Amino acid sequence: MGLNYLVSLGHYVPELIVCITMFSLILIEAAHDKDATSKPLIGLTSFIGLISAFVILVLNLSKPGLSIFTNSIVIDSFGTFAKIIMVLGTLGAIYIAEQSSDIYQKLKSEFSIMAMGVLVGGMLLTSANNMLLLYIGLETLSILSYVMATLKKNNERSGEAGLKYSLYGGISAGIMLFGMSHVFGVLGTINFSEMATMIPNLTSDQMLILIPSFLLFFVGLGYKIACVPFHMWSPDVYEGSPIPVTAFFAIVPKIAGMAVIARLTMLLFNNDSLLSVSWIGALSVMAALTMTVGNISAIGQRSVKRMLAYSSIGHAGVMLLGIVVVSEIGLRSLLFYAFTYLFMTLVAFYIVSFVNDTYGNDHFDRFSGLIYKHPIMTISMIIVMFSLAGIPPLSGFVAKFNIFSAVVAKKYYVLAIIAGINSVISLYYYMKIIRLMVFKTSESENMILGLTLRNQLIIGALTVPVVTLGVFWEKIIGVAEQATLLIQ
Amino acid sequence: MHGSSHLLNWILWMPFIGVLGNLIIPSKKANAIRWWSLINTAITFILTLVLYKQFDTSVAGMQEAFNFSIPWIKQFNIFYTVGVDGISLPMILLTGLLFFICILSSWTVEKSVKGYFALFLFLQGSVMGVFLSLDFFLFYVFWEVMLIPMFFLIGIWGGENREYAAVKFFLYTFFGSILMLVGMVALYYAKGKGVDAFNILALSGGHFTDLKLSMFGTEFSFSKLFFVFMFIGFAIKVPVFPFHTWLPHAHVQAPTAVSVILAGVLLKMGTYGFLRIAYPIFPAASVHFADCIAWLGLINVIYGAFCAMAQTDVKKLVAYSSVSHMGFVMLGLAAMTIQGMNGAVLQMFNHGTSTAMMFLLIGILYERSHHRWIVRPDGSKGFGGLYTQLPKFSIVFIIAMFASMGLPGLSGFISEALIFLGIYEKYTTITVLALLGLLLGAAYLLWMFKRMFFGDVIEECKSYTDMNKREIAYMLPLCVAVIVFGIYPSPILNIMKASVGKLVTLLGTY
Amino acid sequence: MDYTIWAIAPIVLLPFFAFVINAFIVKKFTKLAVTISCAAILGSFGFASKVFSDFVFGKYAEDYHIHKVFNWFDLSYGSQIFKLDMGIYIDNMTAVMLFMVTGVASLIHIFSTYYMAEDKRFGRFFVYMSLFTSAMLGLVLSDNLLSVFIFWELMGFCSYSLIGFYYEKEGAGNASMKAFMTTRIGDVFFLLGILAIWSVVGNVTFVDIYRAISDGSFNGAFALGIPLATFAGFSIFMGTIGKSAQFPLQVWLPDAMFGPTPCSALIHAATMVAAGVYLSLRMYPLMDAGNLTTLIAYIGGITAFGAATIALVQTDIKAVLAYSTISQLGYMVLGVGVGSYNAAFMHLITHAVFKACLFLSAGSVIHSLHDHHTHEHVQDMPRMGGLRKKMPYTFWAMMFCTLAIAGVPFFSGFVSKDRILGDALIMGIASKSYIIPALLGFAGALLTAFYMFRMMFLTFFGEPRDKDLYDHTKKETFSLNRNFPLLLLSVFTLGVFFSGSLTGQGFVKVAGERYEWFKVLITKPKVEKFASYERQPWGNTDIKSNFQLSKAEYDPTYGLPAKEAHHVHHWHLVGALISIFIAFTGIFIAYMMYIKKAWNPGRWVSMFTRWYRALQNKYYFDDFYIGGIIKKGLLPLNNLLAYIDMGLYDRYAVDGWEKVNRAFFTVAKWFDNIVVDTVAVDGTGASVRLFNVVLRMVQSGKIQLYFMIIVFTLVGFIWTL
Amino acid sequence: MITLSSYLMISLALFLSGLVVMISRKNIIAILLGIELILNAAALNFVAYTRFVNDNIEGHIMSLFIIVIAAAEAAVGLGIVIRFFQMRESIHIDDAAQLQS
Repeated sequence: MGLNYLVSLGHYVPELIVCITMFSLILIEAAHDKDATSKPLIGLTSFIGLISAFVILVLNLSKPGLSIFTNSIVIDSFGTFAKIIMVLGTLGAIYIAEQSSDIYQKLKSEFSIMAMGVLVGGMLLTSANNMLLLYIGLETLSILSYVMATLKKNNERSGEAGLKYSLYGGISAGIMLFGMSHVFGVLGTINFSEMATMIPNLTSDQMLILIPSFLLFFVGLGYKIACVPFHMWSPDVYEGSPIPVTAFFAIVPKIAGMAVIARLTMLLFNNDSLLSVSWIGALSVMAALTMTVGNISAIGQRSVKRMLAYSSIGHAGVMLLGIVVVSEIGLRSLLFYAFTYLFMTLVAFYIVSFVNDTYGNDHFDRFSGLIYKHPIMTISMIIVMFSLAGIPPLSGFVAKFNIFSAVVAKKYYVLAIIAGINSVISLYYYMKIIRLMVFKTSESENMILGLTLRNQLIIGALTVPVVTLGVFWEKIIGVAEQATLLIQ
Repeated sequence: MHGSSHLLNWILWMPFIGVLGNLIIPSKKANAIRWWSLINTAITFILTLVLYKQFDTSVAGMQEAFNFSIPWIKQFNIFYTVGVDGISLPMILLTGLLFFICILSSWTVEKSVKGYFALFLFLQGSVMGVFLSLDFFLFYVFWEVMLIPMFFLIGIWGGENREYAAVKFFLYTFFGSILMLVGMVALYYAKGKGVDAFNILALSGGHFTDLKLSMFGTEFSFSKLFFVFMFIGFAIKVPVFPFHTWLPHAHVQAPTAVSVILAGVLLKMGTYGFLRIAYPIFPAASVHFADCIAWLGLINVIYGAFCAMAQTDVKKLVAYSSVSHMGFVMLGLAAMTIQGMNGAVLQMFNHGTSTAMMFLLIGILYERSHHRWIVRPDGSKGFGGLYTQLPKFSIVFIIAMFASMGLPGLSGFISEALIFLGIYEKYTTITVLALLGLLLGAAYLLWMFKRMFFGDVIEECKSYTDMNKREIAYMLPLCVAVIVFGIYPSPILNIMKASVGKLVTLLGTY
Repeated sequence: MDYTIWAIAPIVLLPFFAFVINAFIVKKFTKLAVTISCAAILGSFGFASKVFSDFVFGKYAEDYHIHKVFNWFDLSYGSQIFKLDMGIYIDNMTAVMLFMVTGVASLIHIFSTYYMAEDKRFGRFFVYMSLFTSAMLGLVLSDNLLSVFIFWELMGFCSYSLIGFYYEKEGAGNASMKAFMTTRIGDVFFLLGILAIWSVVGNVTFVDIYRAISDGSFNGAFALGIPLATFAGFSIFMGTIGKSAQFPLQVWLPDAMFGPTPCSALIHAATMVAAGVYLSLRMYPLMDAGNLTTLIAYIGGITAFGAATIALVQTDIKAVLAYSTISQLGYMVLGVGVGSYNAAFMHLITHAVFKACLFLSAGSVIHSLHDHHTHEHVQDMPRMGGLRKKMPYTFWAMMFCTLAIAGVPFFSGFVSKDRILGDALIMGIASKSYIIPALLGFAGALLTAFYMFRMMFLTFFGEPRDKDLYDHTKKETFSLNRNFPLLLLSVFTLGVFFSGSLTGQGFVKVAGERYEWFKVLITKPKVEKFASYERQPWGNTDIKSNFQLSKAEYDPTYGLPAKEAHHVHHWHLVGALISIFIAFTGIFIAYMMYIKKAWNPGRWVSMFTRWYRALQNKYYFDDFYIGGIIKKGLLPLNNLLAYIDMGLYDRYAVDGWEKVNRAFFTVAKWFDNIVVDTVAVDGTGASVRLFNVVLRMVQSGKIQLYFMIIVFTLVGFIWTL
Repeated sequence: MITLSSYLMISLALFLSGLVVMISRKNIIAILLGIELILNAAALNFVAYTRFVNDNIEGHIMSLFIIVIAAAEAAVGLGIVIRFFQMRESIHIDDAAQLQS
């Protein structure tokens, strides 16, 4: 049974810090409305808040897990690791937003505020142990995301993205709730740990209702991680949203969704009941589909951002494989994957953001001949692209290798091969950017705007983990290995 | 396993030191970059010779004296393990030699000198890594890393259609290696995740012969299934028909030195993979699929030769001839006899030298002519009377050509003869048909030679100058190698025979 | 006899080192290179003479031989043994061959210093010649088939280089390639034969093959369903067919005259083509065991006759000689086929001598005839005539050789050819299947006498037909390097050097039995003697033969019972008489046609127009091979395969997935525009929804479609439960 | 007699009509209403299950939260629709199809 509220709060510091940061940001923004002086202050505040959350999370990493708030929230190292990734992702996204001109200057503080909100939602989602908190977390995440998608005011595409996102989110949440209601009806509880004790011994009648219900339940989660066939919104939304928002979407909600699916799967479906088999079966089919559809769709794209959106769908499929195997290795691989994916995505979107700022769009052609203009940036981009495709010795490869090993350990060879072939397909479109950047000559003389030394350094610094994690990954995989779930 | 000698480490990392040096030298100082690269490859080559000197030919298998192993990733029991045996040493020597020569031949590269040489040395390091690794994971990493410099070298410094060729090469190989990756991980678990689960030597020896696995309700033999995976991975590199179509593109589009490396070293990585990984780890499956390998080898020989004969681009012709010649290696591998296997390894080495010569010569010619048509698309002659115009060049070309078609006294013959001796008893029909490849091999080369070198000097060729001192300097070692190993192959055969014999003995028990 | 390897190795090493040294110095020190080459071959000749005299005059033992081996490389590991030994093997046949090859090659070298002196690649010619000679000597000394093959191929390379010596000419390229490729067909078979033998014997030394034949290892061994002895024997005989230009691979030899004439002399006489016959003689026991003799006899007969017919219509002096070479080689092969082992080898030697002389003489003629308009040497017989007066030495040398080749008694050609024909006749009498080869042989002899004298008459007799050319030709004065080789060779066309009797069969003895050395020393290998043979290691010390030596004796009865011997004797006599008659008939016809001009050859031509045309086109072999097989078969096949490879396989099967993907997108777009926009918007019927399922992957941008997909997925999932 | 199944039937009907509304109506406001219907179906289920099967408070709490969050979502949704209307001067759903591949 959980701890009482005050004691619980002591274990809930990172979330609280983020909440406080968000409120402070609101206050600062309110106090300095339409005043440029707010910008550094806002940046500083978010930075401090996130870093302190990060530090506390890192410190918590080695602590034993426990459930708080009357067993409705679970604090364990798995969740903490996921939260670390999300915090870092938010930090990166906020930094990109600061630099990008895709978001109006006035709205940058709003971006930070809402990113904090989404982060809180994501953190809640990650550690939710009952359906209510899961729902609340998901909606916190979603509702703020809708707004973030429309952050580019007066832009039709941005508006449309928000509209689509909100409508799609609405229907998925509704379907999920409908599924939840039946789960609640059958099992009589909304608490996952309590459900876990019941699931191995269900009657067949109960099973008959529960299987569809959990499927309905999955819709809400599947939509969040954009897994096929609930991915339809994501390319449109990613394309319509401003680039920092897209980068943010590609990391935080996705990882939160992954974490919660992983938690649910490990908790509820780590047994041999028909329900678990159906869930795992459905999940593996979706994983395979997600990879394939994501990667194949990415090929034909003109916009790099949209390509990255599809590729993130593909990566979601690969990450799902880490869940499908329902094992410690799977979780470890998932976390490692997410961790490397964070850096790769940030660098990629960061660079795309600069290109977009300079040329007004991010079509592939805009990347031609960049190597001759901005070698450091281009080399970073090349490294990231190869890493995303999974070429050794880069971290993307190691991540994929981990997932592979988890899949092969379970003897799911077919899934492994599908993942492998997808890796080849993904290489094709990642290579397209590299080809343009390196083999082609530039169509214009314009240099990329805003690539100050500091930004180049940031890009370089973000690329360093992409390389080093590919060679010296022992430590990180060790940490990921330690990151276990409290209850399984 | 922790050996005391760092020689292999030096051989492996020296090229990467070269890369760092090249990155530090400012790109304006092109000559400094060239010289630095040359010195670097020279040191590497000398180190390989030192290795050859210290190598104990009586030992079968890995030479403990050179082994070096430290843990890399504890969770997976991945080690950084390097070692050398009689199968890898010829390849290491070849790599050392060819890269040195290629740096010399790349002296005339003017486009982004710094990037070119850095990538080139990077390529050397990764190729060395493939030949030296004893840890499967390490092997895989180097196997894949090698693609990156190749991709850029073909893509940036290549011919007109370079982009397509580079992409094709990359994707093709990547596809194959993904299958290999799956096999590698499966082996890791089949071996029980222990400290030796990625160690190629520990995996070798047929531990997985009786392992079964079931999928879709059917039982598969573990070793057969994953042998096929490995086979495809390596076959793409060799390249074995029907996975060969990347090769003509890549060869033709690549700059000279890269073609040389591609044909001379990289193709051998495929067959080396068979000898190092597929055969020792799955001996039973190898024996089971020997027929298949032999037939594919035969198709390679014949098909490559037929296609070569139809080419009007001389580089493409030589590229297809590589397909044909690697078919002989596959035949030797399929033989699984001591003659055949030794012949195959020797052929790997010899083809490395002779094809390297061919590509270097075509490169030399290309620098003068800027085209490679034997017959232009409009039907006119691309070259004519080169014998008269370029006498030195022609003589070297004759040596290379006849070595390539297996003239006795030059290196190709012994290996081909050994392969045939090895394969005849088991596959008489295949031998008879493969001999046809020998015939066709002479036909397309001589036909090409006739069209390009005989007759009157055509107007266009009159301005060509003969080989200069630098070009002679780098052709000379290869000429010597081709002739010396044609007459006296023992220096190479002696280092390999114990290791090859051990492998054959292993295969013989299945 | 105590032999160290230093008494033998120089025979092959001297020319080889000459080649190596000359290859480097030839550019700057042409004269020196030439000297080195000639000195080397003469030195080689010296060593060979020593061996020859030891064998011929010393021991007189038919079975004596020297066999020394050394290990080339050894791949053995554990229980698996693989060793490759190389070695030298000298028996009587080798000794004779060595003497002949070095001798003839020396003279050709000397002649070349005259013939090639003005050539701009004077030195390089000698580089190739040295290599060529050393390769041939290596072949002769080889103790096993693999090293025979090695030198065999090296000669192929040399002939390629020499035939393509005038590489400025387009034709030279064609001819050299043709020569190499045609012989390569045979070579590939030869290699196959080696492999087949290896699979049974585990080795390819001659002695081990003989042993295997004698102990029956070949019995019951099969390759591709054919008895292995037949398979291997045939494959090796294919090597002979290629190298010795037998039907149907004879096409390359006539073209080989694109090379300088001395090189033709070397190829046609002492080296290349001799190697093929030499090989089939060495492997005679195998071919016998494989029941191939009939086939061989047919091939020989057909070649001997067919080539002779083509020679009838040639107008180029070298072409006549080239076809005569093919024809004479046919006789040798016929000899092998009819078991006339000794005579076949003798014909190889005698032919080498007179054919070398003929080519050198022809070279002498051609070199003298210089067309001042085209600045080329003249080879066309219609432009010659009456040259007897201008070049008397050459004329007489050539006359002797022509008499020899035509089979006139007292000359070497008669001795050897007559024996072959005599044996063929006996075989024909004994077995019907040999009748045709025997008849072809006799018919060919008639034609030989005719066309050789036709050549002589057209060249040296009558009135000069090209007056201008004739007038510009200098009168021949005796010069050492031009005439000495010719005259020396022509002396050796006398039969007495080879046989003590006129006919070679023991009739009309002109000298004592001790002149029958050839017949005594050269006998069919007695394979049963090798049953217990052990090989000896390489070393500087001498190794005695492990056979009991007994001095060979001349046995006029051939070791046959008296009655059979009489029978043989009888038919030999008949054969000899027929041969003599035929030879003189041929000469007479030629005389009537070209000297007396009583019979008009033109009438004969018009009578047999079609045949004439066929002969002029060499029975359309070239057209069939090049125009038919290569141009219509091989090249289209190549192009087709190359097209399939890149045009179809690579484009569609390999690159195709990308196109499929693109096509998928196109279809999806079309689907979106047509089906969704026009149908789904108007009515949301169930059928449309069904279609929309197909659009799972279609990003139409229409949010409601996305909703539908969720619903359908769910329905689908639940349905599958 | 109102049983559990009556509630479940009604909620299923609500759910399905919500789905149909969302799929077939072209008016964005109507689609938002469809979402509300679905949410209400879920909320109704929770209450019914609590009432008839599980005698605890969790279901009621769930429904309350659903209502609250539905309100929040509707607010944001309408806000976005207004923004959309401002730009497009239409609330026809097919006008929101600019973003496509």
